[in-house]
Amino acid sequence: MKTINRSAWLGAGLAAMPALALADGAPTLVDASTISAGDTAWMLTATALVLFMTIPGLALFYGGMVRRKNVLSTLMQSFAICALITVLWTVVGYSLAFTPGNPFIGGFDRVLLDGLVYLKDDAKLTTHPLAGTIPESVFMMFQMTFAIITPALITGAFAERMKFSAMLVFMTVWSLAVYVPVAHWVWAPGGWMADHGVLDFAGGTVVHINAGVAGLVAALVLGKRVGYGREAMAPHNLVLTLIGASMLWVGWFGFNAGSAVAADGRAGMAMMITQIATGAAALAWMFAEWIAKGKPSVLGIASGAVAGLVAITPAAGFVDAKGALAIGLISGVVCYWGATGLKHMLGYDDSLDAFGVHGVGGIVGALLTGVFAVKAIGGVEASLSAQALGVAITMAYCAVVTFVILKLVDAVIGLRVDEEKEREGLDLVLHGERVE
Amino acid sequence: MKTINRSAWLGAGLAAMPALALADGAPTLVDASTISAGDTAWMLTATALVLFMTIPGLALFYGGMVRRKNVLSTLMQSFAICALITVLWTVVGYSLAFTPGNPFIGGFDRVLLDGLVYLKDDAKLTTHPLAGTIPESVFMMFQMTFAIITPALITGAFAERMKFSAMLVFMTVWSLAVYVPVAHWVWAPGGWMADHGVLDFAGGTVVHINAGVAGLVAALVLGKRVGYGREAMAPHNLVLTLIGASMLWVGWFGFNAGSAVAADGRAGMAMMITQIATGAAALAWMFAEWIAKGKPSVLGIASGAVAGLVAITPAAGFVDAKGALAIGLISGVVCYWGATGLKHMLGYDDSLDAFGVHGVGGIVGALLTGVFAVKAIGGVEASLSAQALGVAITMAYCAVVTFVILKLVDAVIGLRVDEEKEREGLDLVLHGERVE
Amino acid sequence: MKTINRSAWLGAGLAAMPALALADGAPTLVDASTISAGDTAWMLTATALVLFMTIPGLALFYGGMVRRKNVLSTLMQSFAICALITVLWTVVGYSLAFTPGNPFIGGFDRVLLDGLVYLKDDAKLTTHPLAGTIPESVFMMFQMTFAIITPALITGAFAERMKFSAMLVFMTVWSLAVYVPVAHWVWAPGGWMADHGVLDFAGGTVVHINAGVAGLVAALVLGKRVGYGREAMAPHNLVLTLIGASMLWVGWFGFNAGSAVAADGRAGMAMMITQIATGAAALAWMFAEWIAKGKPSVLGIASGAVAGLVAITPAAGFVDAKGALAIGLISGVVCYWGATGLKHMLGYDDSLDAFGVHGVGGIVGALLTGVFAVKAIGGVEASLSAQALGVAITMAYCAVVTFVILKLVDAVIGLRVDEEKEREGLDLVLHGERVE
Amino acid sequence: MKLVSAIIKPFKLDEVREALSAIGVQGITVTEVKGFGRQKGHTELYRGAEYVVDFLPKVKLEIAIPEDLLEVVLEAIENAARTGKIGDGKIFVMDLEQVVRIRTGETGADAL
Amino acid sequence: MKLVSAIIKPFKLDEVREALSAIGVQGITVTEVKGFGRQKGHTELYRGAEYVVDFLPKVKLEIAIPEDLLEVVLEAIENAARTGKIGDGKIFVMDLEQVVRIRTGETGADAL
Amino acid sequence: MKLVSAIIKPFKLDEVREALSAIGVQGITVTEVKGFGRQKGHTELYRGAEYVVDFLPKVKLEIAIPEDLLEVVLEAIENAARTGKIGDGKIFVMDLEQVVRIRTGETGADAL
Ligand SMILES: Nc1ncnc2c1ncn2[C@@H]1O[C@H](COP(=O)(O)OP(=O)(O)O)[C@@H](O)[C@H]1O
Ligand SMILES: Nc1ncnc2c1ncn2[C@@H]1O[C@H](COP(=O)(O)OP(=O)(O)O)[C@@H](O)[C@H]1O
Ligand SMILES: Nc1ncnc2c1ncn2[C@@H]1O[C@H](COP(=O)(O)OP(=O)(O)O)[C@@H](O)[C@H]1O
Repeated sequence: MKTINRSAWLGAGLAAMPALALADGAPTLVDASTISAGDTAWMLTATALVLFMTIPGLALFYGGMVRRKNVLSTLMQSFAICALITVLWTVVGYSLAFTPGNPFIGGFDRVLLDGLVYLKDDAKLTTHPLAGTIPESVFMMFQMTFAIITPALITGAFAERMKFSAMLVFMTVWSLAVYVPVAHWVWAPGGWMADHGVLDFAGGTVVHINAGVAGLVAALVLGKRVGYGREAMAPHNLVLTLIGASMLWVGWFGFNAGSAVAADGRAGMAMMITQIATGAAALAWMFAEWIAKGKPSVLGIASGAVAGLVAITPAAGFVDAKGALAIGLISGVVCYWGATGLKHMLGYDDSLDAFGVHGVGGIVGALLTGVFAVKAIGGVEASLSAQALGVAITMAYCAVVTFVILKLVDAVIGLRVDEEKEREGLDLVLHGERVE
Repeated sequence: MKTINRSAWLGAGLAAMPALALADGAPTLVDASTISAGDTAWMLTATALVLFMTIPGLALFYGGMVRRKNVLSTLMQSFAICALITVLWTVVGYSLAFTPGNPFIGGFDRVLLDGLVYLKDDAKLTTHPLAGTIPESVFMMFQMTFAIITPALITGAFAERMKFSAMLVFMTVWSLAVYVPVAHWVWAPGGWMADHGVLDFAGGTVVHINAGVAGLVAALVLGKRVGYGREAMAPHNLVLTLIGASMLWVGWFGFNAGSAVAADGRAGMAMMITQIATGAAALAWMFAEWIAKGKPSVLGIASGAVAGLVAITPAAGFVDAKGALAIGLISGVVCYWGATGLKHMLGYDDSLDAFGVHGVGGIVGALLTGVFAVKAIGGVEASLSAQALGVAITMAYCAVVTFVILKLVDAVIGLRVDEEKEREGLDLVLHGERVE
Repeated sequence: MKTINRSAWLGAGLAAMPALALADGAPTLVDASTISAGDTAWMLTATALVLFMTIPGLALFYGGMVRRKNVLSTLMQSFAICALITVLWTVVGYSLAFTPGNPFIGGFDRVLLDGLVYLKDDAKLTTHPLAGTIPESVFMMFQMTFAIITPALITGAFAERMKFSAMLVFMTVWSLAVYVPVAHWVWAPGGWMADHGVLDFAGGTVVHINAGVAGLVAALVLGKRVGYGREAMAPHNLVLTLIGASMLWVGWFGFNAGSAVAADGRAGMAMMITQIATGAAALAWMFAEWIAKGKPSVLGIASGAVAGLVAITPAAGFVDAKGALAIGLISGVVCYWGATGLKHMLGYDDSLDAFGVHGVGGIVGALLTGVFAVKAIGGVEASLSAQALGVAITMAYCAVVTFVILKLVDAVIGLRVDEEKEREGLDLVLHGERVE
Repeated sequence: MKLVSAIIKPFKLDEVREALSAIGVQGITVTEVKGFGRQKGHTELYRGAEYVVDFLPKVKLEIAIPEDLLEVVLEAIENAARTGKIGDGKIFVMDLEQVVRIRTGETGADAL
Repeated sequence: MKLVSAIIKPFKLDEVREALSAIGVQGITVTEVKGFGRQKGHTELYRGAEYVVDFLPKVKLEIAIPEDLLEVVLEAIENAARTGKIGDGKIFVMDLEQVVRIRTGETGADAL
Repeated sequence: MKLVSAIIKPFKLDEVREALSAIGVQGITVTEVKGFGRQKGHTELYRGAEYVVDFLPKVKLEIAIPEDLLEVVLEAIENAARTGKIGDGKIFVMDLEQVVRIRTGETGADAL
């Protein structure tokens, strides 16, 4: 389903949607018998898995990497974003992203989820044209979990220094001004990037490049943490980080195999491909670091696994086992460089490597999808130049709009806590709490 | 399925049970072909999710809120209850709750699960009339996870001071004398509350009001912790609490969407409604606290999410997105008051707010179900007075019986550890262990 | 499916594989319509659950039991094994275990997963004869998660003293030289143990006895930890252990109910049986310790639960509720003795009781399967002597080969870190990291 | 000036601090310590391995005071920290030659 | 010999250590402590229960030095630890009768 | 009376405690500290950022004793704590003016 190429997703849809294929891409009311219990069972599960990736998965992954005095505030960001985007997506986000409008943005048909119905007595309910065998409620929810994790990923870039209030305002605007339109261009029937042949199975571009680039811009706009480069800022508890990475790994089965929007052979392939790339990337980062620095680290192997998960995301429905191995090995090594060499070379303080892992991994994955996609598996032709175009446009749009939003928020309420508060730690200063 | 109104659950059942609708409500032996693999897949998953809510979800949610010296004993309560109720439910609980008996209590047909069968060679197995498309084993297990979490919720009220032995005895008796009959009245075909039109989709009354009220009574009977109000009793590690809250959130999809007992449009709606109310409640508590106390806290937003989950539980199959938003916002604010204003006003030491969150949230949710239920969605009419009746009867029965059991246990083996042991901490004193 | 007796798994397969039953046991290309969405939904979920058992489940279960200075290195072992076996299984493990070869080892047909396909445009994909209603990709992945957890279990035996490099080399060889062949003998169509009537539903022999015995041999070959018996080596954080045990419990539903390879009555029974045995074993260990030592411990009840999970694994598809209760109670008490009395009697330092719990529990479960199996449920006759034979052969083969591998690795790169490094802690010494 | 170092039971910290405050002591430095003494520890048990844990958690208060306050300070601590049970702790008194307040550079009793 | 004990703000530790190192001090023992003093603490809030946390995290440095180094050591600590804001901490000086280096058995100034 | 303060390697704690016990010392107060000294620390590496961690975990024992026990106490500590490798630690001895046992109010050597 998650194919930018329109004919591609229509093709992908054929097996899954016997009963409907609407010209205008709007959800429709159908008979309850249209629904596949098996597909629905899997998509309910996949939705739970992707939510699990953000809370507690990502929250822990990030929370373990900050200093103890900031762990609660870091967890709080993911959790609050989860609540915030839930409401935002319900009120207007889903409608603007996934209902017909123009090629640039969707419409207002589903504001407050109006018209998304389940009618018990009539045995009727609505389905979305991208997922004809499951209830629209489940499709909407699955998409919501993607809308939640994307801003949560950004928080890694500005950890340990941003005001909580500014974060909430920024994310509200960013979600509507960046995430929602890009999701519409790429995934909605009729989105303007949908005819350019870019392949993005499960959100490498919409989720990871978007989040990575926004993180990079945020790291630059906010500036470095007080003491960065001089004081020790070692992760306070990598146990949390490893739990988080493990949950991301397991939850990513929902992310990628769920993007088949059915419990079928495609979902199975996507899960398998995801696992292979992730294992390979984890080993690649580990050995790269072992060779370069003399020791294989826990943070390294965990980061490598996440790098592999990111990089395989756009490719998960298009490549075979060998392609997955290659993408895993390459992304593990390149992201190792992204989070170490590149970052130090350019000197920004992307605290938890939102760009170094998600941005770089997303770019690597998007491009390699163009290289390793197999026509027989995905049912579509891939093109490296189309992939590069998708990456470039997303990066440019995201960078510019993110920059503008941050500058506005800074002008109005200020982005950073002051130095003394930063020293004391955000947990106490912003939330009045402390981990013993 | 979980509708007190009998015609309601029968109605709810129609879509899900084409093959059988037994007058007497007893499980029957059917052909293996009756089983829907899709529904079964989802219910196996939902069962795992609800178990996950208790261990480790609730265990961590509570464990993070106590003082370090009591963290293991707090976790142990949830874990031991899980083991204990598993055996109890197998031996007699399921039979008394879900097989035909009289309007007040079920029968002994399924003692030691006798007659609940899967016969491989004959390709036959039993199903329960409330869930005709899944094996009875799965229905029994799903219900078991509800029977487990309810007593585990109570432990929050008497944390940090109860004897482990007394806790085990109390929970054994309470489960059989309170949980099992209330579940029978409310859910079993033929239960006496089944004709009063009370709606309770997934257990707001049976689980949350029940647990909350029992907790309140326990807090009153046991008395306050030594030093309460004078010494600092700050939560020792809110990281654990936030992990726990996140697991409760994700696991609750099993609780609420699983209560559709099928992978269908109703399950999808229930999941969606749950998510919306939870996001809204988390924000509501957060902003209420921010306004009242100057800071949004991690414990606050996590508590708000749980409050929303509790309040939406009875309503999850009956309301639309706007109703969910309203229930979420209201319950977030009211439970904030329940766990702060109300508690301080009345002065009891409900250590982790079992009543303030689960009791108050359950009551709010039960009543608001009467206000926001939409006939077209749930297929049933709601009535505020019927809801109020259900709440009142449950509260009264639960309070009286809980009180009696506690007094008896106190007389026989004593409820509390002595003061010196309480000071030293239950981990060492009761279990001979310590978190470094 | 997981029945050593060949006719048994063929029988077990009948319900699940209407479309194919191949004489030679090789996967075949079938129409996409052969696939059951319901079964696939469950097996995707079950696979995620079993992966979740290792990361983070087992990692935490073990990580909490070591001293603080070794927690990261302990977690790292499970995580790295997960990545390593993923690649190994992809490259050659799956092929050697599950494709036709000779009775002792499989063939090379699926090297690099060649021939395991999903062809979108043709609407075709491969399935494995042991699981005809789900894609071969899912079957391969489900089996991979078993191949991952087995070596990870072994690490408990040599915790806190083995070199990371030696561990990686050992596990690579062990997986190919022990796990893969034993899995082939026991599970693959045509494996030589397949005709001896040994029952092993979900891997009691292949996974647990194998891992336990390998652990015992490793504990003996590596020797005791520095200071063992003289210095305090108390678990540094049983919160982690209890989280881990809980995740193992929940994830085990995937392990055991997933071994039905379908979302049917058999899966439901397996889940129910698993739960009952686990609850009973947790209580049994707890009360045994309470009586013997005066206090019920958190580590005890958690260990008891794991013991029950291990012991019920081979029996989960063959016994009824009463059998499950019996197996649970017996295994809880016997494993309590295994991890306390037996270990102290023989004096080896099996640090986290890989043998005491998994080895002993696996043996108890395998034998009791012969006692409590019910023909009507499993569709097969059980025999205590056949079970004993399976146990004995696996133990002997595993012990000898493990010993040889360890001695070789020791000769080439050395198994243990030196004493000073062991004192300093493996986190710093091997990985350059530290938990604050 | 004197440096008073008191080892007390942890749960007595608040009371002692208030007692000291009441007699005009303005600064205290507190350390979490483990005490070995006549009061016996406890036994921990992990899978059959018994660990006798001899030490008990205590807190140490260090209080720099002018000489003339010594008697009242000792009395205040004794009264507030005493439970009468074994393990109540000790007070040690040492001579303090010099004190500097870092913020201002003040020295001697002014710096307290 | 003297034993200098300095209570400072935690984030100043590195600077103080470097300053001491620069003047030839070769050994320091550091303890995490909680300080009560003029600098006021903060309030934590958990479900409506307010906890006034009076103490502030500080670190204590203990430095054994030969008598003649005392002045420069005090100066080095003062300069490196001073922010000028309340709560900068104190330095205490005590007489040190004897020092032993465990490894060699050396005693006195040689053992420092 | 004397106050002996010994900084030792953590894994030597049990041995030292037993040695002291053997010569009749009945009470010890132990603190976890970080030591900077000649023994060098280690390097930690997180995503390419190297942190040189100079300090090493040590434990500090404080033991109040009557004057006449000083020699045997020093000897006992030295012998039990010595590994001969760098970083074995130091023993500091200070004069102790007064001791009070809180439980009983006893003072002086009786209070030890
Ligand atoms: N000689 C000593 N030197 C240092 N600390 C001591 C000494 N004796 C006791 N302590 C400290 O005082 C605490 C209480 O002492 P203990 O002998 O248990 O009881 P009591 O204070 O009632 O005599 C000990 O835990 C230890 O921390
Ligand atoms: N009389 C004292 N005895 C022991 N420690 C003290 C004393 N006075 C202050 N301190 C320590 O010094 C720290 C700083 O003191 P404070 O009064 O807050 O500010 P300032 O050093 O600026 O006067 C305190 O937190 C405490 O640890
Ligand atoms: N001058 C000093 N003042 C206070 N503590 C010291 C001093 N010198 C050493 N120490 C403590 O003793 C420990 C061991 O000292 P170090 O110089 O590393 O080795 P050694 O004891 O073998 O000379 C240090 O880590 C530190 O805690």
